[in-house]
Parts: sequence; C-alpha cells; structure tokens
Amino acid sequence: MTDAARLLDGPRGPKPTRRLSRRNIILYGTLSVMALYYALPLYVMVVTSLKGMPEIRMGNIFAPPVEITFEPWVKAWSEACTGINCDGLSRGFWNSVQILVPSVILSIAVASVNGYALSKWRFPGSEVFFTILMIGVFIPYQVMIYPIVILLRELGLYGSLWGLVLVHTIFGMPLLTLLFRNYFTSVPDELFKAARVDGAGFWGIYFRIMLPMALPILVVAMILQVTGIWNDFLFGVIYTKPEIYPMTVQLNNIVNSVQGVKEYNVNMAATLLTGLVPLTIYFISGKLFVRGIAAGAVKG
Amino acid sequence: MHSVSIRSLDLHFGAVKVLQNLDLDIHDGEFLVLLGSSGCGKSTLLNCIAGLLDVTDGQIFIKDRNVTWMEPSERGIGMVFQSYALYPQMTVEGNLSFGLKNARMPRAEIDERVARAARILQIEPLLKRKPGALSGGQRQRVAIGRALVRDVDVFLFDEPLSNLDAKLRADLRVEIKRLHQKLSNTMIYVTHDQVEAMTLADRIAIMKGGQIMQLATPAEIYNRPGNKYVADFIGSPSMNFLEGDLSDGHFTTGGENLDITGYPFEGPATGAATLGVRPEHVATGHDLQGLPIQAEVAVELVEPMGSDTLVWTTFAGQSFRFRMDGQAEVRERDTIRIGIDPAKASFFDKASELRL
Amino acid sequence: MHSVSIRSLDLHFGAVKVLQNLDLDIHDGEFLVLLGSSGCGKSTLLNCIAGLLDVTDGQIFIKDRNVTWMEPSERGIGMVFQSYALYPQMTVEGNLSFGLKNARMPRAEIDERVARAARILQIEPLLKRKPGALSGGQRQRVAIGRALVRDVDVFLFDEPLSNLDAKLRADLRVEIKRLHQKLSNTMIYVTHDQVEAMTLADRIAIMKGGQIMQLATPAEIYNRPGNKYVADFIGSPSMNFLEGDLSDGHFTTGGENLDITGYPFEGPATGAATLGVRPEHVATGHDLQGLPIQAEVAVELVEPMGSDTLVWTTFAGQSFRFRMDGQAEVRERDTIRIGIDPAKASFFDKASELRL
Amino acid sequence: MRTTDTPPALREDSSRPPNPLFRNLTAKLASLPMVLTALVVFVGCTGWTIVHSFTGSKLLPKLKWVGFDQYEKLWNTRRWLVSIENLALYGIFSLCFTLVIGFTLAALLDRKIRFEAAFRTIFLYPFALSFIVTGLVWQWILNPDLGIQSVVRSMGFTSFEFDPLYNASIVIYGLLIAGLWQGTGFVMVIMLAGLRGIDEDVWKAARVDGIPVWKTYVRVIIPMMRPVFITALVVITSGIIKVYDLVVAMTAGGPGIASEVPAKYVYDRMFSSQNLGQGFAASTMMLLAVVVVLIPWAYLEFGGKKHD
Amino acid sequence: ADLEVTHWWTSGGEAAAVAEFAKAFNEGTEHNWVDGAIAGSGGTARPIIVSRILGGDPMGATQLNHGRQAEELVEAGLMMDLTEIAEAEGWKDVVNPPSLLDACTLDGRIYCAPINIHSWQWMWLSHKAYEDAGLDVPQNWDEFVASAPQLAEAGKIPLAVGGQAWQSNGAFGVMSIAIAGIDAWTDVFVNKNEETVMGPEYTKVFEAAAVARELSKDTKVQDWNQATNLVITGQAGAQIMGDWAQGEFAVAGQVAGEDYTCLPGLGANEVIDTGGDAFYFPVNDDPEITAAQKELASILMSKEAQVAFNLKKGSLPVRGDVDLSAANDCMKKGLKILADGGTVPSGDMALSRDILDELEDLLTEFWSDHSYSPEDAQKAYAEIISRAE
Ligand SMILES: Nc1ncnc2c1ncn2[C@@H]1O[C@H](COP(=O)(O)OP(=O)(O)OP(=O)(O)O)[C@@H](O)[C@H]1O
Ligand SMILES: Nc1ncnc2c1ncn2[C@@H]1O[C@H](COP(=O)(O)OP(=O)(O)OP(=O)(O)O)[C@@H](O)[C@H]1O
Ligand SMILES: [Mg+2]
Ligand SMILES: [Mg+2]
Repeated sequence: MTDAARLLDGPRGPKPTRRLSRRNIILYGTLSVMALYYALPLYVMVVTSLKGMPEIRMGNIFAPPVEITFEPWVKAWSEACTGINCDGLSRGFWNSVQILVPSVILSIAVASVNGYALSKWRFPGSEVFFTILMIGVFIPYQVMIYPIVILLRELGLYGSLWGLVLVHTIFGMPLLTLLFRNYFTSVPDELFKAARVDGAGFWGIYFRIMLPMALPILVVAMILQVTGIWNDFLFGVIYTKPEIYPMTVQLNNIVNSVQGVKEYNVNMAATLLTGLVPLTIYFISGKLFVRGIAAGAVKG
Repeated sequence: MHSVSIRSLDLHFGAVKVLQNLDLDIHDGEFLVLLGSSGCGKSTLLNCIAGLLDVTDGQIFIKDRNVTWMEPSERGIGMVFQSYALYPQMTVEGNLSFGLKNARMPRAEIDERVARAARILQIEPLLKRKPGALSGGQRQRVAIGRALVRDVDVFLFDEPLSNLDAKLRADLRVEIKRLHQKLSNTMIYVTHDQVEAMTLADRIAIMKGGQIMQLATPAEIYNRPGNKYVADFIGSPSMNFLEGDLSDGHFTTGGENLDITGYPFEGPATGAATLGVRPEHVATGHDLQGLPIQAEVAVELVEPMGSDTLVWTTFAGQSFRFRMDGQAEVRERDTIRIGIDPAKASFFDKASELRL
Repeated sequence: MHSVSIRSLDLHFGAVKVLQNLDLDIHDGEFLVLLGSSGCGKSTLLNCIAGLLDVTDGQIFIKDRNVTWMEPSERGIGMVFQSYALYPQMTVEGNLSFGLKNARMPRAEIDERVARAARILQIEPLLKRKPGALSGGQRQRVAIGRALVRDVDVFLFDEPLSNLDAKLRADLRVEIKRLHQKLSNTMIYVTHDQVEAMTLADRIAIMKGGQIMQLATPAEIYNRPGNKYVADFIGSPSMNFLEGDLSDGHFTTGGENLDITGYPFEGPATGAATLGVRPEHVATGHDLQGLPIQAEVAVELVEPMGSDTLVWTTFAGQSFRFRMDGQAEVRERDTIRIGIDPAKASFFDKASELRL
Repeated sequence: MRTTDTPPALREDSSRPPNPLFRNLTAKLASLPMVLTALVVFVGCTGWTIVHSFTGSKLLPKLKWVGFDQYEKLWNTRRWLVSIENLALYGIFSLCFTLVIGFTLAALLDRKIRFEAAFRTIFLYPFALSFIVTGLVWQWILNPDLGIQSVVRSMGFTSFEFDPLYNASIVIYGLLIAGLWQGTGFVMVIMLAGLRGIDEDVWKAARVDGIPVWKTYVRVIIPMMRPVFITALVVITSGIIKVYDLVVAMTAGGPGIASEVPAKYVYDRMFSSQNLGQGFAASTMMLLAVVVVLIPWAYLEFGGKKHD
Repeated sequence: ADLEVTHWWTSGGEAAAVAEFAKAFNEGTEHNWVDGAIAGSGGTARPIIVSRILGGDPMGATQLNHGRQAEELVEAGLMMDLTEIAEAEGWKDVVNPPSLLDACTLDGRIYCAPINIHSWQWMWLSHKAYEDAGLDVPQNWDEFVASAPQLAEAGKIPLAVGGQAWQSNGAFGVMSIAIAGIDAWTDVFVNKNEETVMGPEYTKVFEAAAVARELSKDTKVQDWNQATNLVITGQAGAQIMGDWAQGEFAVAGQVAGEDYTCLPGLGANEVIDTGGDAFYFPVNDDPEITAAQKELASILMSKEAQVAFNLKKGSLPVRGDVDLSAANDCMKKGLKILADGGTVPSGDMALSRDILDELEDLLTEFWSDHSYSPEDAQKAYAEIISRAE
C-alpha cells in the first residue's frame, strides 16, 4: 500500500514527555497548593478533636496529636451540656434524621413535579411563576421568618414537624425546580409525546417515564437538600419545639456556649459529628454529583 | 370513507403562523408522505393529527369522527418518532404493553396482542431486552410495534429514518413498505428525504411554509411537477432551469432559440417562463436521435458517482448538469453533444411559478 | 515527493488497538478520501496526522519532514471539523485571523490573507458576522477558510458534511471539489458516505477495524472491489451476493449452474466462493442479448426512486435486487427476465473474502 | 392545488373546543404547590414585608403607618451604610474569586490529570459543611494566638502579622477566605460540568491554529460557557446576598461594625432591636437592589429570544 | 405537666444556676422542667421566643430581660397575668428595689416574675496578673489606668474586653456612671438630655473610654467569659463586666479578695444599676400548663430558689428578705450598696431597645476603630440621645 513501507530515520513512536515537565509542575503544583487550602481546616478539625485540652493550649493547631484521645468525641456525642441537659449531640441526631427524611422527600417530590410541569406541560403563566421562584432565590430568608410564622399558624402546622418540612420544601423549591426543569427540558419531547399517544396522563408519564430517567438529577437534588436541611439551624429552631430540635441546635449550643475555656477539641468533634452525614454523602457520590450537575445545571 | 380529513387547519405559535388554512383528505389504507424542507411544518401537521398540539382553528376527522379536541390516545392513531422515543427503562415488552396497560386492558389480551405484534415484526426474541441493547433497525420495529399493538387506524411516522446511516436507512425503508403491504393501515409519513418519499408513497404531499404545494403520486410529482418549487425540490441532482421567453412553440433563452414541439401545454404558452430539464433526461450519444433540441457543450466538472456520472457544463449561458452512464468516459474540458426531449421537460410561468 | 507518508503507525487507547501497523502514502495534490463505517478509526488516523493524538508507534511525514513529534500548528496542516468548531463569539474575520494573530504575523499580512481567503471562498460579505448568524454552508466555508489563511500544505477534513441535510450536502460537495481544483493542495477527507467518497476522491482508502482494506481510485473500487467487505460497502443499493462453488468456468449456486466465461480471474478459479453482482449491472430487456447468465424471476417488491426503480426478487434461492429505468413499468408479482454479464461481476474467495 | 376530495369547507359539528382553563387540568393542579409558593410565600410575604416597612412596628407587626420614616432613618444609619459597603466589597471579591478559583480548579481538573476524583472531593467537601462549622474552624485558624499567625511566629518570624478577624481594615478578607473555602467547590463542579460539555473539536481547532492553552481558555472556552457562568452567577449571588451565618459565626459583625452586612442588619433590627419596621425597610431595600439587578438581566436572558 | 422553659443561660455559671430552678421545680411540684436552652445571646433566642409565642405554640415560661422588651407581647394579651399570685404571695412587699416589679407591671397588672438583679457596675481585677507584674492591685479606675503601662510591659493585657459589641458598650456604660456621676447619667438616660452628653462630665467619659480602648486592644477573644477567663488565668489585669462574671470565678474555684478583686462602680461611684432577668409566662389554653406556670412563678420567687440560684449565678436576689450569709465578698458588697439604696435604673428600662442598639453600634465602632476620635463619638452619641423618646 506504500512505496516503501518501512521506518525511516528520525523520531518515531510517542512523543517523549518528561514526567516533570513545566506544565505538570504548574498543574499539580497549583492543584496541591489549592488542595492544601481546602484540606487544612478538615485536618485541623480532625487533629484537634483527638487532642486533650492541655495539649491544645500548649502546642500549635497544626501539630498532630501527641496523645490520641477520643474523649472529646465521647463528650461531644453524649456529654456536652446545653443549659441543664448534658447529653451532647446524641439528643438531636434522631431528630435531624426525622426532619431530614420527610423534608428531602417532599421537597424533591414537589420540585420534580414542578420541573416536569414547567418543561413538558407548560400552561399560560407557568413561566411567570417560575420567574417569581427564581427571584425568590435572592430573598434573604430572615425576612420571611415572621410572615411564615403567621402562615404556619393559620395552617395549624406551627411547631410541628410538618410545618418544618413545609418550610424546607418552600425554600428548597427555587433551586431544585430550576435543576429539574432544565433536566426534564433535555429529555426528548418525543418520549413525552409517545407516552401521551400511549394514553398515559400527567402522573402516568411522570411516574413511569420521567422519574425513572431522572436519576442523575435526583442524586444532585438529594445531595443539595440533605446538605442544606441537615445543616439548617434557624428554621429548625424557629419552627419547631425542643423535642424535635435538630442536631445543629445542639451544635450551636456546644459551640456558642462557653464553659470557662473554650473546649476546642469538643467543638471540633461536635462539628465533625454533625457534618458526618453530608460529608459521607459527598465522599461517596462525588462523581454522580458532577454528572448530575452536568445534566441539570448547565443547560437552560 | 376518508381515513383522515383536515379542514381549514390553522396553527399558530404565538405570532408565527406555522400552518395556514390547510385542507387535506387521506384515503383509507393510503400511504401518504409529507415531504418538505426543514421547518416547513410537517411535524407540526403530524402533531396536530396526533393531538399533541392544540390547533388554533379548523377541524380534524379520523374515520369521519371529529377528533379535533380528543386526547391523542383516543384518536385511534399510533405514532413512530424520529428517535423512536422508546422508554429506555422498560423492556421491549414493557414498551409494547405500556399503552395497553394505560387503557386497563385485561392482562391476557395484552399478552396476546404483544405476542401478535412481536410475531408480525419478528422481534419475539427481543421481548425481554431493553432498548439500549437493540440495533437501530430493531428499535424501529419496536417503535412500530408500539403502534401496532394498539390496533390503530392510522400510523403516523415522523422522520423515522433520518437518524440512521445510509445503509440501514435503505433496509428499513423496505421493511416499512412491506409492513404497509401486510397491514394496509393508513400511514402518514413525514420526511425530508425525497428518496424515501418516492419509494414509499402512494401519494406525496409536498409542503412549503405551512401549505401544501402539490399532492399527487410520486410519478406525477417527478414527471409533472405542479410548480417550480416542487420541480426544484424533487430529484437529485436537481432540475436544470433555464430562464427565457415562450412564444409560438419556441423558447428563447440565453441567445438560443429552442424548438419545443411536443410539450403538452395546459394553459397559455407565451410570456416569460422557465424551462426545467432533469439531468437524467438529458440525452447523449445514441439517444440524441430525433430530439428537437440539441447543442454542443464543454465539460467543466465531472462527478463520478459509481453507477452514473454527473457532468457540469454551461448551456445557453446558464449552469447546466446532466447525468451519464457510470462507465462513460468523459474528461473535464471535453466537448459533448446533448439533447433535450420537450415531452420530458417542464415549463413554469415566470411570475406565478406554476406549471404551464 | 509524497505529501503525507505514514509508516507502521500504531495507535492504542489503553488496551484498545485502534490503528495497527498502518502504512499509507499520499501524493502531492491528491484528494484522498478515508471511507469506512463508524468506529473504524478514520478520525483517529486523521488526528494522528494532525498531531492531535500522540501515536503509539510509527512515523508520520508531511512533505518529507518527519513530523511525528511536532505540534499540530507546526505541521503545515489545516483541519475542518464535523461540527466546524468555529469560535462562536468571534466574527468570521476573527475566526480566520485568530491563528495568524497568534503567530504574531504583521497586521497588514493578516488582512491580506484573510481578504484572499474570503475572496476564494466568497464569504467577503460575511466577514463581520458571527458564526451563529451563518447558514450551514457558510459555516463550512469559514471553517475551510481558517485552514486556507494559514497557507497549509495539507487539508484535513473530518466528515465536514455529515451534519447537513441532503440538498446542502450535495451543493457543498461540489464546492469542495471546485476548491480542490483551484488550490490543488493535498486533501485528506474522512467520510462514511460513499457518494461523497466516490464523487470527491482521486483515491479512496477503505478502512475497517483500524486497517486499510483497499486503496484505489473510485472506479477501481467500484468495479473491482478488492474483497467482499469493500464490495458490500460500496454501492447503494449494495451488491447482491450469491454463495456457491466455482469449478472450471462454472459457478453453482442454489441449484443453478451459471456460465461465467469472460470473468478475468487473477488467481485460482475453484472452490467455495461468493459471486457479487451490482443491482445496476443486472440487465433486462434489450440488454439481455448475448449474456451467458439469464433467468426468469418473480418481482416481489418495486421501489420507484424517480430516475430509476429498484426491483426485489429471489434468484437461485437468494434475495436479489436489480435496478431498472425509472420509466419502466413493472408491478409486483410480474415475471421478468434478467441477465448478468460475468465481466461486470466479482468473485470472492469464501474463506479469505479476497477477490479472485 | 387541490388537496381534498370534497369541497374544503368546515363541517357542521357539535363538538366545541373545551374551556381552555380545564385543558390539562391535572398539570395545573400539580403545579399548585409551586403557584401557591410563588404567590403566597414569595409574592405575599414580600408584599407583607414591604407594607410593614411603612409602619412603626416594633416587636410585633402592626399597621401603624409612619410613611417613609423607616427609610429615612435607615439611610441615616452608619451601620447600614457600612453594611452596604461591606456587602459590595465582599460581593465583588467573592464573585470574582469564586468564579476565577472555581473556573481555574475546574480547568485544571479537566486537563486529564491523575487523582482527579481525589482532588475534586477535596475541593468539594467544604460545601457539605454549614456556615456555623466553617465559621468556627476558620475563626480558629485565623485566631492570631492559636492559628496561622502564632505558628508562623513560632517558626521565628516574630513580626508576622495575620489577624484578619481582629483588624477592622482587613476583616472582610478574613470572611472571604472562609466563604471561598466553603463555596468555590460547588462552583467548580458547575464549571467542570460545563467544560465537559464543550465540543472536543473546538480544542482541536485551537491546537491546529497554534493557540496556547491559556489563550484558548480566555478567548474561546470561557465565552462559550456563558450559560454555565450564568448558573454559577445565580448560585453565587444568591449566596452573597444572604451572607449572614458566616458573619455571625466568625465575627458577629466585628471588630466594631467592620464586618456588618445587610442581612445581619435586618436580622438584628428585627429581632434584637425589636424594630421590625426598620428591619422590613432594610430588607425592602435589599429586595429592591436584587430586582434592579435582576430585571435587566432577566430581560436580556429571557426577553430577547425564546429558547429551549 | 411538662413545662418547657426557654432561656439563653448556657455558660458554666449560668447553667448551674438554672439547674437550681429546675431542681426546685421538679422536686417541689409534680411538674417537669423541660429545658429549652438556646445558646448565643438574646439576639439568637429572642426571635425564637417571639416566633413561638406568635405562632400559637408558646413555651411554658421564658426568660426575657425585663423592661420594655415584652411590653408589646403583654399588650397583645399573649402573656399571662400574674397579679393574683403576686398579690397572694406579697411580691410587692418583698421585691427590692421595687423598680424591678414596676418593670413587670403594665396598667397595674403584673406580668412577669423578676428573678435576679444584675448590675453592670463591676470591675474585676486579677491578683495573679498584678503579682506577676510586681504591682499592687489598684483600688479604683485612676489607679488602674496608672498601673496599666507596667502591666502591659509585663506582657499582660491591661483590660480585657471581648469582641462582642455589647461588651464594649457595657463597659462604656459603667464608665459613664463611674466617671460622669449619677446625676449626669440620669440626665442623659432618663431625661434624654443630649446637652449633657456634650457637657464636660461626658467629655471625660469619652476620654476615659479612649484610654480604655487603647488598654484593651490586645484582647483577641469574642465571648465575655473568655475575656473573664483571661482575668482568671492572670493573662489580663482587669475586666469591666457585670456581676455574672462572678459565676465564672466561682466555677474556676477562685475566691474573692484572695484571687481577684471586684470594684463596684470602678471604685469611684459605688452604685449599681438594677437590671436583671425576669420570667414571662405566655398565655396557654391548657389548664394543666397554666397551673404549672403559676407554680413555677411562685417557686422562682421563693426564698430557697432565690438563694440557690443567685449564689450560683453571682447575681443578687430580688428579695430583700433572704439570708445570704453564704455569699462571697463581692456579693456582699453588692448587697450592701443595694441596702444603702445606691441604685440606678438599668438602661434597659430607660431607653428603647432600638436606641440602645444604636448606641451599642456606635460604641462598638468607636471601641474597635482607633481612629474614631472621642469628640466625634460624643457628638454621634448626643445625636442618638436626641432622637430617643
Ligand atoms: N414551539 C414552537 N414555538 C414557535 N415556533 C415553533 C415551535 N415549534 C415549531 N416552530 C416553528 O414552526 C415551524 C415548523 O416546524 P416543524 O417542526 O413542523 O418543521 P418540520 O417541517 O417538521 O421541520 P424538520 O424537517 O426540521 O423536522 C418552524 O419554523 C419552527 O421554527
Ligand atoms: N479516547 C478514546 N479512548 C478509547 N477508545 C477510543 C477513544 N477514542 C476513540 N476510541 C475508539 O477508537 C475507535 C475508532 O474511533 P474513531 O473516532 O477513529 O472512529 P471513526 O472511524 O472516526 O468513526 P465515526 O465515523 O463514528 O466518526 C472506536 O472504536 C472508538 O470507540
Ligand atoms: Mg420535524
Ligand atoms: Mg469520526
């Protein structure tokens, strides 16, 4: 097939690249420096939470613990005091779970239906409501505290778990609706039409066709909501009562009430314990998160 | 009885008038192809028939029932989409039975119908697979099956082949044709590929700007295009057009005076007009004999296409192409003698562009 | 001098060997088309030539310079992509001049080159527009222009037409051909559309699984395909194949014994073999005269395609198609007499699938 | 051209178009939560707030009209002015840095590097933590007696000064360090997703043109990522406007009033000073600012052309 | 019944004190104290408390500073009327000074139970710090200012002031009474006379504040008790802080007079202001809860609970008739001043919260911004006072 199918003099094969090329040094150098900035606080938290108070007072905060102690963790979990209750974070953990599960489910359910309706069942005015929601993203929610108190009171939901779930659903709605809307817009219209020809109605298409396809964006929505709701302090404390105060209330109490000296190690342990649920989710589902964002956030 | 009748259909998207006062009757068992360039409103029309778009004005009848305001699933239509739109998370069986389940049909009957459709389409071994694991052709069959199980009167196809590569497209075209012969339902088929239109259609409706330009059999459209747009649109490479003037049996163009006896004029045969000649109707060699129009032309470009060769020249001062046998030996800058049979040509009025 | 030479090229993606020991010489000023089905490695080869992929082994020469390790911009190549990859936020002028500015060419020379390219490609009125405001054809010209201004030796095209609709595709094909005649640079053109390949190429390299199956002129590939894969791949509708046995001037297939005198065998003419006949080489009517192979067949399906008609039948127990004139009057269930000229047929070895 | 067999007139027919209100009724019913949220919560509550900003409400909302008094007072309050200035500063810096860092990280991660998943996780995890936590840990790291300053000093650089949380002139940067730490990861993910969506061919075209990588990013890729930047912008700005928790957790507005922000002003006036009217007036101003910024943008984005 | 009690007493001494109430309540009745502590300051807790009351799901009892804070809630009929119990138990006769009960009274009805007297007027001095610097412990403000440079030389922070705004504000308040004198102070706070602010007495106050600002500039802590901790550990010489600081000294096991010295009114004007906390009881339609609320109210005012609570909290009891022999030095000083009638009303009661917060903003800015001249601050202060109603 060639006049002379043999190798000639000169370079052949892959272009030689030095592993320590300037490009790589800059690339990995920058990344590592940045990674240091991002990882440092976590490192400080972990290290501090494993030190005893004397060691904290003496040494610098970046030094690894000389003597590892799990005392602060135990204390943060089950002994730290808030007012007269000294049972640590454990009090709020199950409350947080109880708040989290229905809130995440309901907020995602509502937002996904919104997004679905906005992308596939547009009706006159639907975009207007969507625009209002999007402006809602920018309203500082402190402003809403009293009106919502009044609203919940009128609904008879004030102080109950469901009132809080409703609040989370409302405040999660703008961003999640945006994500779902963008995602469902990218689902081919033809699929939707095919299902209509097949006689499926609004809910039939939603449950049988759209939801099963929405996995990537569901993951994103779930991650965002779990993080947001788990970390929420203000709503949890304003719209409920002590029996169902979330874990963050205890965290706030531990962190913000100082008994003599600040027990940094206990604070850090409490912080880590509180962040454990969202952190775990991030560490596990990072890849899905990126993929889902690509599917839902970038277009539209 | 008409299978589908459309009366004074208007469809506007806001200010954009996509369909305007469109009327159309489709016979029972007919294979009608809607052909037109992109954006001319073919899909829109199909969606109106299917009930997926609310019409702005007008009426739609299917089997003489006014379905204008019915739900898609109640109209007795089945639809096959460009990308097939199979439900990706359901098996083939699930895809086929979805519509029936929605209609709350008894389990036993669903099974029977799915089995029957699978048999007709020869997809029995695939029933448990998901669409992702099917080839393009198999997917198409499933998509058709989805309409088939629902025992519909009218099949609607929206460019079901345009996503496929040339080879598969040719195969599936034949399959659809065979299926139509077997089922003899009414089929309305949207495409912008004229080969598809020509091979499949009983009648073709050529659309432009939301209106139907010509509705006729493929042969009629090919041989006697109703206006210049249709003439230009149909045929590849497309028709040669020569601008000139008609007067008593002669056509003057670019300084040449052509004798056009033999052309069957339907109306007045004078005034500014356009002569259309298909590249494949230009004669060379032996076939020249007896043709009233003949000329020597210089070859400018040769496009060999395997079975034939396309030759680009200038005739009467205008760009002109013709087709020769693939084995013909022509070179650029050769001179070649060509001839035109007026009986195979078309004349169009210059102003209205309608066939004369 | 060769314009591009490739020596023992290997390219692996991890464990996947995409190109294997590939050799190829491309002449100066040649229009070479790389043709092959999806995934066969065409784009990969093109990217290797362009320097966009690091080769695993082997050498690449452009104008006899070893460019294996050079940067794409230093190789003297210009590339036109399937999606054109125009810089969407720059004007046409910006798109054309971006590379030159970057090479710190003096302003005056940039302007001159852009003006020249715009003139050649006839895009002068578009210079101030952004790509979003251009039609498909105009975009392509800008993409070509981007290579043109850089005064490159070799143009590389990666399926530049496959995103377009049929009509535009046909027009642009001609433009590219004209451009090649005007510029007479070397052009390497990737496609999986054989019409494009046949009309454009000086030579075609047919690829399969990372290897070149045949490298020859379009006529040679059409008339004397080097193996069964090429034979099947080229031609639409594709070649008819009949399985059978060769022995002393006869071919036995499906109970029929065919006289094949006149076939120019290159090697041994015995053993299990496949006979390939193009649908357009099957004779009917007058042309039957004197053909050694003749038979009566029943018409099963007729596909009118405007200028010709494709007829489906069964011959020697195997599915068989042939092409007739578009004006021919055939109906389903008619019986028709067909003939085959062995000189126009191809034989392939059953095992190796190579041409006999 | 004749396209029908019978004269193309409308036929007599009893079926009339249904009332448009009831077409796709389920879809409308299903959108009810959204409609109610939009109308009752976002419009209703906002309206309620605006109305009450013209009252002299103290601890409890009351319709005791005082005209524009609250606004007059608001704009005469030093702390409000400082808050606005801080928000502007923090906003601009945070916006720029988040975009730059987020994009840079995404671009670096997109260069087909090793350990991409690990780097990505490290950059993203702070997003999982609340501002209480962010504030706490950074307050500690930035504490001059315990954190970076003391460590650097203990290494011998005794004159090293780094106490952003206790120095009014740089406290905003202290907040920024923590805010960026928490928020850039998410923006990076958005950017990364955007970069992954860019046609590979554009990169190749730029290489063939001989454009250096950095220039390709600046001149070609970034302009192409407009929608991504808009998404990121929405996420970042909505975060900036609401920045409250971070300030409370890190500085409580201090030292002095050097790190006060409008949201905190609103909150403090409403709940600490028991001057709801004043708080409502301040939040109305915030809303006004948002609307003033958003409306031209929304007009440009959605008004001109209809997409999707 | 379970009675939820909301408060923001979460520091060591505070929590121990609250525990005394809870114990008394749990043991003295068949009801149960459910603790609803919210850490942070009143700023965090107050919206929660108000929301709960507005939302129709109130707690059983809640801490609020008395004064004008709850006035509107009372007016809106959301707070329980305690007049009956108060009359039955003769609160009027036992509460001293009577102004405390007045603060709970609206239109002749009593709506809250005052539980302690807090005064801001204290300076706490660390013996250890002075010993380290080889100095005598100062006995008044002027001595303290004089000793400051040497203290600083010894590596001590002369004056510890936490970063939170209310601390610098409070310190200023203490200094204004101590330095400007009670008359000037009253003229400003009660009569809202801005001219007095511009007068010579207040000029001195602002100058002193500028000095104090200089002395405190090395305090790098936020919370008040961290600042107290600096005094306890001898890292700082002194802190101006209310009597609640005493709870921290107690928790740290320090003894007044031995380990630390307390100077009421900066040792210049020995007065104390009589702010304090009170408990409010939101109206509840559950009769069982209402009964529990009443019982809690009377327990809070009981002698035993008052003693136990205030000993832990370091504040003074609201009853004049309790035996506080167990009290330490400082507390006794306070009691003595109280008995002598050396009291001024708390600023909380004199000015609206709104104005107080404006003053606080001003002072915290002044305190942190060393380029803010005392003259300018004085003018701004006068301007705010001129707007007070
Ligand atoms: N939702 C819509 N809003 C506004 N205009 C629309 C909408 N959908 C379609 N159109 C316009 O209506 C016209 C017809 O569209 P239609 O989809 O029917 O074309 P088509 O003939 O099917 O084209 P194609 O061959 O590209 O599928 C187009 O000009 C299109 O821009
Ligand atoms: N980055 C990659 N990693 C692994 N495999 C790859 C990669 N890029 C391409 N391939 C594989 O290499 C083979 C050849 O790809 P290539 O893109 O060259 O095909 P092609 O002939 O251009 O096909 P098409 O007509 O679809 O463009 C394919 O099988 C493809 O899956
Ligand atoms: Mg269409
Ligand atoms: Mg390719």
